[in-house]
Amino acid sequence: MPLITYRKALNEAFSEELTRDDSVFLMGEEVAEYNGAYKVTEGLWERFGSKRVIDTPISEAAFLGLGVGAAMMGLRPVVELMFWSFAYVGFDQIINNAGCVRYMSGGLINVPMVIRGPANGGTSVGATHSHTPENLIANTPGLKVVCPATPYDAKGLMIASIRDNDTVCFMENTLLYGNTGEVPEGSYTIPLGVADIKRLGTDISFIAYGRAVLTALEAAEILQAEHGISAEVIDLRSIRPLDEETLLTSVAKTHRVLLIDENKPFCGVSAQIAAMIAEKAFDELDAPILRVTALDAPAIYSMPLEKLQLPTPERIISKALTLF
Amino acid sequence: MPLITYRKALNEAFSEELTRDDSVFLMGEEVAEYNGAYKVTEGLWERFGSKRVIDTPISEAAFLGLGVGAAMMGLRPVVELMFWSFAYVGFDQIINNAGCVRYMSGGLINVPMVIRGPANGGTSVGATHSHTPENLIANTPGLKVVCPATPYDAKGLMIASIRDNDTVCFMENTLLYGNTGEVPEGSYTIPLGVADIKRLGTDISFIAYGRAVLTALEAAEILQAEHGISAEVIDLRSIRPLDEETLLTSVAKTHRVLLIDENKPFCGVSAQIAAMIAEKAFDELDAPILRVTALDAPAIYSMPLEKLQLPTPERIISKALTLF
Amino acid sequence: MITTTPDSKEVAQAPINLAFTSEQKIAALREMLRIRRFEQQALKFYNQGKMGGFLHLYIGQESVAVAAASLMNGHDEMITAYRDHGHALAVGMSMEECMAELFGKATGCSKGKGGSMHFFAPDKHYWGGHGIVAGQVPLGLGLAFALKYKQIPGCALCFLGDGAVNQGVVAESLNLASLWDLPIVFIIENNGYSMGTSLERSSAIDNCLAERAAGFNMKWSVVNGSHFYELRATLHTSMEEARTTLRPVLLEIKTYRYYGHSIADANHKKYRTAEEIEQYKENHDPISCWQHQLLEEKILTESMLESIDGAAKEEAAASVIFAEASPWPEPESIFTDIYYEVDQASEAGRTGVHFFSDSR
Amino acid sequence: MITTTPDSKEVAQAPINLAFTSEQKIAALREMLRIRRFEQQALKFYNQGKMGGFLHLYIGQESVAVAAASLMNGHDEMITAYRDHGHALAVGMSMEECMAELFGKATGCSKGKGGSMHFFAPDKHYWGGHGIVAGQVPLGLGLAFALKYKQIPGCALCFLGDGAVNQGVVAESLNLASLWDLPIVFIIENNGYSMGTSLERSSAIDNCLAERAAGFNMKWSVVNGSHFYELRATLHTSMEEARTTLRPVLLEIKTYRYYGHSIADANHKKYRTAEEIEQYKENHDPISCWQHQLLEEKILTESMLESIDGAAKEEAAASVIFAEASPWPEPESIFTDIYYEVDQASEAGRTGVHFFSDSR
Ligand SMILES: Cc1ncc(C[n+]2csc(CCOP(=O)(O)OP(=O)(O)O)c2C)c(N)n1
Ligand SMILES: Cc1ncc(C[n+]2csc(CCOP(=O)(O)OP(=O)(O)O)c2C)c(N)n1
Ligand SMILES: [Mg+2]
Ligand SMILES: [Mg+2]
Repeated sequence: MPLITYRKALNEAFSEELTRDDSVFLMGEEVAEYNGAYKVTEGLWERFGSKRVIDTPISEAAFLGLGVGAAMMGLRPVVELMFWSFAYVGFDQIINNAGCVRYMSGGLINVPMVIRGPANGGTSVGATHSHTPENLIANTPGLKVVCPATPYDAKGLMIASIRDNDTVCFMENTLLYGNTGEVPEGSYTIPLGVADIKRLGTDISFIAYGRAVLTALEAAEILQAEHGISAEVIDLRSIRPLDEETLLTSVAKTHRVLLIDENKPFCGVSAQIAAMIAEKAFDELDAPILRVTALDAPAIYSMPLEKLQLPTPERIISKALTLF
Repeated sequence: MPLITYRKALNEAFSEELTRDDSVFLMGEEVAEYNGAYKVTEGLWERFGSKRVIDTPISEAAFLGLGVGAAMMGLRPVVELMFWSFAYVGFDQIINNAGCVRYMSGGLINVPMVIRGPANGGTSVGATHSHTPENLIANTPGLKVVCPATPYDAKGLMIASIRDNDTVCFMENTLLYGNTGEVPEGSYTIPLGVADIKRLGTDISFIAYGRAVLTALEAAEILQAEHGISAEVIDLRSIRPLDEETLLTSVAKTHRVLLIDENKPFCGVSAQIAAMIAEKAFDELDAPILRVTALDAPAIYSMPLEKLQLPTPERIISKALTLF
Repeated sequence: MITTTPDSKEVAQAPINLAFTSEQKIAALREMLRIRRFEQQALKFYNQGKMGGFLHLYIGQESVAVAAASLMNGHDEMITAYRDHGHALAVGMSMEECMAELFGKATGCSKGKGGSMHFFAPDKHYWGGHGIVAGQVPLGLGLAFALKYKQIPGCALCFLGDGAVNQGVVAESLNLASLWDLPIVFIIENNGYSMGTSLERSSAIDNCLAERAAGFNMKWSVVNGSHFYELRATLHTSMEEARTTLRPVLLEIKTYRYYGHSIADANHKKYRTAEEIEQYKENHDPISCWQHQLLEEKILTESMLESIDGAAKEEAAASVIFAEASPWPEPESIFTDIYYEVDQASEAGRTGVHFFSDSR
Repeated sequence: MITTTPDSKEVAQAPINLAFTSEQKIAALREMLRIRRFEQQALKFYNQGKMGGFLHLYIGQESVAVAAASLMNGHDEMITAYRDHGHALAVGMSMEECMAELFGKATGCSKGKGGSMHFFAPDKHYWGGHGIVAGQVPLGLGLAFALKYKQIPGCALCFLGDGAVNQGVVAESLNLASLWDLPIVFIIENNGYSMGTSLERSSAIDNCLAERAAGFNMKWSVVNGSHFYELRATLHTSMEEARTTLRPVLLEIKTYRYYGHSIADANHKKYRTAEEIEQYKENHDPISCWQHQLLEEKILTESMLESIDGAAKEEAAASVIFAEASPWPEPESIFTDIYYEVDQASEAGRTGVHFFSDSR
């Protein structure tokens, strides 16, 4: 299998789907002629033209709403937010229109749209540009949320998201765009709602998604080598729908859980998973449920300090050790 | 003590603070000449005039941002959202400007603003008008969130919020506006971050806030009368800051927890509290941590069905019974 | 305030009005009456506590939706805000499904899930019914975008209120529509108030709201909503412009609502005078004006009018009977119509957990 | 593109320019040079990897911030977007605190917490530095509101880019400013591009962006940013208008940026030609134009220029040394400057849990 970047994997997903289905189009700030602020859409405007790959003014609310309207009519918009942080100027369109119109119409309407872009801290772009709204969005029944960690997952989940008939909020990561991995050529899908066990283990379950999966894997290796503790690393891949079964199975095996995410802690995704486990697997637990999240402060600019804000292998390991 | 409504209690808080401090002003859609869509600001425009009580066009983003700017300059805006649901068109101003500007300026700025209005389901106004964003807002370090359940709490917390030097997002409830309770005349404050034990009990801790407190109290009475189970009912009052100590003390006493909120479940406030307890009071627990939340669907219009969506005493009791 | 001059002769002679057959003219009157009688019934039963939430009546504005619907070509798409009963009936939704929706019944157009603010009929090119002020405007843009994308020779009709114009997303949408040549007619129903706030207190304008379009290089005009011929002529020209040149247009229709903002609005005689309301009813009522016109044209007789109105009243009354007799939605339906894939029980819908509370 | 006609004689004779002393004129030149030299140093060390995130250079636009700052009366308040170094230096922030901020150091103006996009100096009436496009615009409205509320005889200067104009909140703010008579001057720095998108591709306009103000009953005008006298005269008139009549004004300043949108923008010679950039540098560079003017007026000599520029370069170089020598913020500082009450250790700050992660 070719070794390609996360960025390229997404790019392939778009070109597959643009080719396969005329109703798919890409839209967003600088996605076309500029090739995307992070080059995720590189070459697509040249190849598919201005009808299918569309640059927008800086009007997120309007073009997100446009996407919803076009999707109601049966098109399949893939709308880029240059950063998911900018979703907040169009939040109403996402929550109320994409999220509620199906229900309020008694099922007469569906909104087959993908809203995508990076959602991550860690790049010194400051508090307003480093939001991770997966928890805020996944709070809304009607919306789906996907956070891929690897190039392989990114491509397969993106194709599945574009083909999904509901709105999928797809959260990428600028720190992952350059990562490489093996990715099949051509089309394949990874179903939403299926977690992936990225590392088998027996002593503790690390539950993570997005970039935190890689941090968790790193921590797991060290834990094995230095402490002889075998951590299972589960990648949620999709936040909503959520693969609770895989999580519960792992907990039933390891009896110890550490949740790792780059979300802010208060009502973050790991809070939801912790609550779920405390309800559904309580009797399996041999220790408290612990979490390693982004430090609970706005994203700081200063480079060395921002590194401390996101989960690190060290923080994971020291937390994990308290459970034994 | 006079028996007054929750609505009137808030109204008194405003008139106390408008009188006490010239830098306080109220602003929002229909708050002045119309007396407020829910009459919470009744009489204030007449009494304090157009400089202090200000009607706005339907431009939430702009007048929320205006509030932030004015607060940076030392004024103390109390900005009404006719419904908290409408916050989503001004979400960026709340999260990025009110929430982050202090941090990004290295502490040169603070934003002493109150953003207030009702945030509740249960009145058949449909999915887009029934949001409860306390979890979404409290996710942001830099913002505070308050959800009073009683007239007494509403007044004391509102005065404290107006005097607070950070942005407080104050969430009321149209279903509570007409409720009455004893409220002292004149000025008093209830500190943010102090939960209130609304009912003492020994067998199980019910943790709730806002209207769910009243539902929990109802359920507790029935549980006592019909099942001889003594439930302690704790009202968080403020979501952020959070009084973890009172919660943990209660759990250490009862060893059983049921969380009740009208928030949507996925990453809702009760998820955060459950996660906190599963971490910090794990060894005190004799049973799984359970939650009773709004049903996980958009708010439905149909009157009898919407009643089923919010926590009911029946749902609370049947969940509670599974813990014994 | 709008002027009292009657619909001009000229405009009645516009080709689109000449092509308007007597039958169609009567049909337009019938639609307006149906809307009014429907809403009067709704009001009655709302006041009896049979409905929840808000009830925003369209009474006084009926000409606007009816004129627009009378011009839809089978490819055009319509979308509006929460004051949506008139548009719904005008595009052909039945009184029964609409009334049942108000009653929160399973037979309602949205199965009782949407209520008054959320009527939809995609099969009739009607996309709601939206409760967040101006939230529907970029959706309208999306309808126009899809028409152009699919090369369908229609336009989008996107209604909004005078208060809605001050939501930022409207300006964004005007810019996009003009920049991208989208076939859309934005229709401001300027009834003078947004809740209790008069236009002067909500909007800084030079002469009129519609003029803001000029800053976006977009055509605009202002129309008297009581003048049915004028309305139709201007709407027609604008819709044709949108359909054929793909250039958007912004129209401002001067109209008026007789009731409060919603029925819960107990203040509505405080922020405007009783005389103002009476004056409008007397001189500008769109139904009276159109009736008068048709009587003058001798297309309509008093007895025809009576029977049309009688039929509308009966239909409205029957819709209440239908609604009352209809069942409530099943509690299980709380969890349907959220995710398409779940509803279809497709593989995507069956994979992973989609809902995170107990099901009851 | 802007015209090449030089600053007119007339405008140089405007009272505000006649009152502009030779010293002040030289000071204005010095400010522009300081900004340019500061940013050239910043660029150099950004490229060496000493800074994180984005670096949006103001080079090419210096006249705008400097002209505006030269007119501030001690009561006026300024706010801008993320391209904020020029404004910061123009209002009197030191190169050291600004450079240290870019380096992410504790001695930075925001203690290393804000970075390039977030410079603030409330004591100098400077309210940032904001990263969300147009997010600062309603804050500017709030500054003007507070001035009026407190009856302070100043105005707010609210800067935004040409791309920012299409954010809805800008239209909302124009409406509010005009409706409520707020003393604010909105200043569009139209450098022709928002990232890689030219004005034509982002904005549907009739003649210019500023004209959109007309729809809000607001005065507007368009100014050539290379003409310092014209800039000052128009800004002065607008600011006086705002201060004395409380009427807002919208100005559009034609200007240009030499570098990419940010330094990460590797594309910036793709969406515009090298000739376009050169043409501007040759004929419109605001520093050259002003230098030329002052040389002609014989206020400036070549040797003075050399020494001013030399001093600016030295100051910039020294600021780098200061920044490099400064300490990183302490890890503990991650949790300060979030809540005022916590920072003060007030009773409110000590009550309840404010933070929900481990502290490290
Ligand atoms: C974003 C938002 N803000 C406020 C409201 C509350 N609200 C509903 S209708 C309305 C007035 C709208 O007036 P207008 O646009 O003139 O329409 P009309 O009611 O006159 O038809 C307001 C303030 C809302 N639904 N959404
Ligand atoms: C809401 C939002 N959308 C998009 C961006 C990304 N972005 C930052 S600057 C910019 C271009 C702005 O151009 P303009 O307003 O002309 O200002 P200039 O950069 O030319 O000074 C874009 C798209 C952002 N920061 N915020
Ligand atoms: Mg209106
Ligand atoms: Mg620009």
